[in-house]
Amino acid sequence: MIEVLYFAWVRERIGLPRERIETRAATVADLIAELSAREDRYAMAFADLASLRVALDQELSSFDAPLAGVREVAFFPPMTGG
Amino acid sequence: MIEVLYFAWVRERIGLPRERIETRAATVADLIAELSAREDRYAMAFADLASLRVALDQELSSFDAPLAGVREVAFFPPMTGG
Amino acid sequence: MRLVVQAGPFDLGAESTAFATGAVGAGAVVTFTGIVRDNGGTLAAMEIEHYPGMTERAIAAIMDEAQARWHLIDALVIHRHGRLVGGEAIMMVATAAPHRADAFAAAEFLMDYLKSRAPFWKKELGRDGASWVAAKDEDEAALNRW
Amino acid sequence: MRLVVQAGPFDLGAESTAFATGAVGAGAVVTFTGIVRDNGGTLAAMEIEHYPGMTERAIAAIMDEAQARWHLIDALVIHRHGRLVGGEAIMMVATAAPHRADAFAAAEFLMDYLKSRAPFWKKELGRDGASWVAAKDEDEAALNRW
Repeated sequence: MIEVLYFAWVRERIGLPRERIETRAATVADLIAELSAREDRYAMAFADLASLRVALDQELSSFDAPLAGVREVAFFPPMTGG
Repeated sequence: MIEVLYFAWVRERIGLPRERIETRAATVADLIAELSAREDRYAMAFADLASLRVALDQELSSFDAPLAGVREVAFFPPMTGG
Repeated sequence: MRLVVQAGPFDLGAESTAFATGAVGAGAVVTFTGIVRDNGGTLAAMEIEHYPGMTERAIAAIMDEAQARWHLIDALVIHRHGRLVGGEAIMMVATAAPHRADAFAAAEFLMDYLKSRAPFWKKELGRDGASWVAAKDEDEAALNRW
Repeated sequence: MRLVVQAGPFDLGAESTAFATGAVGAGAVVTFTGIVRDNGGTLAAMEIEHYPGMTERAIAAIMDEAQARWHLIDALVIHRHGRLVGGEAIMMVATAAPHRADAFAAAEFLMDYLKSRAPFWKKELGRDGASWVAAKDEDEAALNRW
């Protein structure tokens, strides 16, 4: 079980801020493929990876990073703080 | 007649903050030579021109600048504000 | 070092005074305050979303990096989230150092990294609807100078 | 634009608040405050001499130059003269701009030019006597970046 969080327009497209997912995905990319195959709203949210960022356990990471031992995955657009 | 002002250690070496001087000096350099010839305290204050700055009518200027029409000359070390 | 993430407003003046007073030995204090522009009256409000937990971790890491790079006596980051209107302060950064070059460089570094590496997302609520603020290429490029 | 040359102290917090509040349309406000360092307790006081009249002219010219170079909404310079003790604020600069790059650049420009082109001279009154602060080569060199 993994906690998956969505922020900003990713959250809006998927329609929820977080969910717990049962998955055997080995990498972030595998998880994205699994979710995108599930429903259109996921496919739409993940359509353009260049405009997405991912954090694993609250650290910025990359799409080819392994999910082994990870408890929290977050997807969001590039940050616009400050 | 020209008003001559001294600041910081130039003022301390010459021993006064300002004086009115009757001069026919054509340039700042001429005025410095005239004052330096007058008394040792002036000669000491003007000994090292590289460590001196001059303002004519409150604008930074150079030692070869003409004094024609100038009402106020100020001598001081490099500024240390801020 | 002090780091505050909050929904409510902060008092720029009181924070600046407290920060400068507390930075014993400092010769230079720099503050930056980010303010919601109303874009000539077209912006009704701004909504700032953030990632609780990661926000604090990311800002703390950026502040640690600033302290490792420059000789700082103290640093402060305050960042708001939630709904703000035009003219309101979104965030502030303050740095204190013996010398001005360090205080300025660290403040600019903190701002550049907060812009692109702290998990905040701005949504503009205008008269014609709402839209997420897009990240600017120039903000990402700004990181390359450090 | 506002320019103040005075012997008495100023309130950094109140000035910052008033400046930011007045800068309508600004997205970024930067302040710099210069503070008397006590050099580990060896400095008893600092005496700042200035050239009344030229001081105001020189600072106004530097502020005009900053406004010509960057897109600023407002700028403020406060500089004290006379006797100050360790920990007291000597001067402050504030800039307001739509964008942060302009606010930062203008504040640094103002500081670099105030250091070397505004007619102030600092004398340190230490336990072992008084001495005029020497201008630093690096301060003169800092002007070359603009």
